[in-house]
Amino acid sequence: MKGIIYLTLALASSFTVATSTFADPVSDNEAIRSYFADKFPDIALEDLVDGVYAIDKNSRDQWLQIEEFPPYEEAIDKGKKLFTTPFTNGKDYASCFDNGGIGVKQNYPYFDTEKNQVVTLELAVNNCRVQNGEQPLSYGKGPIAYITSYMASTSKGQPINVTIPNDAAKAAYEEGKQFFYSRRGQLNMACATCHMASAGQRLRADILSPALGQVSHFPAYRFKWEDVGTIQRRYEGCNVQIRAKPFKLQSEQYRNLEYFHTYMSNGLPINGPGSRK
Amino acid sequence: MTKNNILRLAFLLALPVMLTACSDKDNGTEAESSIMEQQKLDSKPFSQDVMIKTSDELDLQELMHRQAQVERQADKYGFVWSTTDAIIDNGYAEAKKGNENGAKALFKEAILQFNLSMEQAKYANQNWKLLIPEND
Amino acid sequence: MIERRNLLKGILGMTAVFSAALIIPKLAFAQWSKAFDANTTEKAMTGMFNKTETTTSDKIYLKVPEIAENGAVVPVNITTDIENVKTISIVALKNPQPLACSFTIPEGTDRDVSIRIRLFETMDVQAIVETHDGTLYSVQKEVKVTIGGCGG
Amino acid sequence: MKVKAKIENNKVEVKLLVKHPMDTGLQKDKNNGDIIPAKYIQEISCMHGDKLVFLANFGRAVSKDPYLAFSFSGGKAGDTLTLKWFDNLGEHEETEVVIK
Repeated sequence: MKGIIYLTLALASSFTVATSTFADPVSDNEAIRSYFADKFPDIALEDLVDGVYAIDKNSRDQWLQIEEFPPYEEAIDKGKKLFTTPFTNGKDYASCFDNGGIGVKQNYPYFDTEKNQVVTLELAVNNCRVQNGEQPLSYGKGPIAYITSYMASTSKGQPINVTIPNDAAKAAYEEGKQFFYSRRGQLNMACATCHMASAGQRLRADILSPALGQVSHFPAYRFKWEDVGTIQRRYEGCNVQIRAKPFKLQSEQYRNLEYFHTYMSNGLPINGPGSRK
Repeated sequence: MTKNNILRLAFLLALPVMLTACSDKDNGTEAESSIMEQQKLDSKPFSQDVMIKTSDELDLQELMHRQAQVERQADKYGFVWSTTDAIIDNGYAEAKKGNENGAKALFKEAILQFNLSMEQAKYANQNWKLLIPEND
Repeated sequence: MIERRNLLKGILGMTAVFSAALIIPKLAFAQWSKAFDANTTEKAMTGMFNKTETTTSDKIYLKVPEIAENGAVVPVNITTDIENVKTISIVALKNPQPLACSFTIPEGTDRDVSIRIRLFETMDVQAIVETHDGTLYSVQKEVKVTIGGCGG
Repeated sequence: MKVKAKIENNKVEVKLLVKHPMDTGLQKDKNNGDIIPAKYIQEISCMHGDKLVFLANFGRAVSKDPYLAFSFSGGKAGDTLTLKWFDNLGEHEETEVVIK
């Protein structure tokens, strides 16, 4: 394996892509948008929220037929029921969120300037439970995914709007960015290797979805899971695919990664929960 | 080897490795055996300070101790592979069965994977910006 | 002793299930038949239509994906211009039970049906249109099914 | 059972999805490893008044939570449709829907 790593590094360094002249989030997004505009000239950037289904006609047809009666409807119903069931102290989730939690998903994750940490929608749900004397839910799937699926469904069409209020937030953004571009795992691949450099190409029978617009439809119902799952459950799965040991869900690494990954798609419409392969 | 021979070889080596990304059956054993041959290739790691020495005259106990030591170090870098835990479990299983050589090989391999993950972390730290799309 | 008692329980259980199915009002047209449990195409066809030959027809439009996004949920749509259609059926040639489903098309109902079926591997999917005089028309297409992978 | 029935260019377009595991009898239960017994819908019927407008018979190859779409003429908004299904273990359901 040492040989492979050593030689793949040679491969990586020979295909160097000049680093962006000055790295600040706004210019990052411009660079990413022009990168994908060149890569998919005949696809409007907003349509990239449909992921592979904006690129491949064969899978798009199947997806549209399945969206006739989407498999995530049950998750939304369950989520709504959970969301509206009051806690033992009589309060409910609506009391913890702006606008009662309706149509707020597009503002997540946000940077909590007091606690100096990225707060994802799932973390906010559990914070709300703990503040009201309830046990936190387990992350990734199950009730928490149903609740955030329902909340996402109330934000359909809203443009993603993640903000970076201060330097601490920018640092978290930069850490997420470094994670996204770092090669890891025994297969020595980075998120960017598949979802930027090879976006739209096939890896065996799967077409690699572009990173831009990739967060818009989460939580997502994946046929493989036969249930909805959060974006961090997908991070965990992807890491294991490249044989990297995954981090704990809602760990700082994954929250910062979600922060960067979502900020990248600012302006694109929420279309979650979506159904995917 | 001239530069473009390295490139051609690198690409050939990288391609199957990339393809295995999408195979669901985790062919751990195949990877383990390729690692064992890898050990014979004496290419130097990037820096000596982190590398925990694994040489043949160490006994099983010492290897187990070094494996735990290098694991703590590797965890700090955060680039540990998902394959290493299983190798350590197999190591303990073989040790319990009394198969000392088998156990020693597995612990040496686990140490190697932890060291490689640290080298990967160091490389990523210096070079992650290479994959950022050009800001033209 | 115990085996006998289990055996008895088994038989009783079976009759209960069978009788329950009987009580439910049966509709006059084609009903569920053992053909759906047949594990070869020949047995399934004979069981369903008591014949196996079909004439290929270009008037059946079978819409199936070339590559299934997910073998467990393969959308299939069948439309046909053939007249006086009695039933439209789907046979998945390599499935453990090839006869997947069969639709009775009464007078006034469009010859246009959609469903989602399960394919265990890459195989030909066949649409069979049966007319009231008993002739069978068919068309088939291959659907590639991939198992596992990272999902992209 | 979820049913959407509406008039579309003067035809009644019906789409339905039945919540059902559609167990084929070939799968093993993940946690205890026993074979999950076959439990699959065998018949779904749709009546418009006393006229049968659609009948589907299923084998084991129909997907979990089966989906069906069909259309027929001769119905108008406000009419009711009666949909019934039963499976091989005798479970059955009947529901009525008003055409929009």
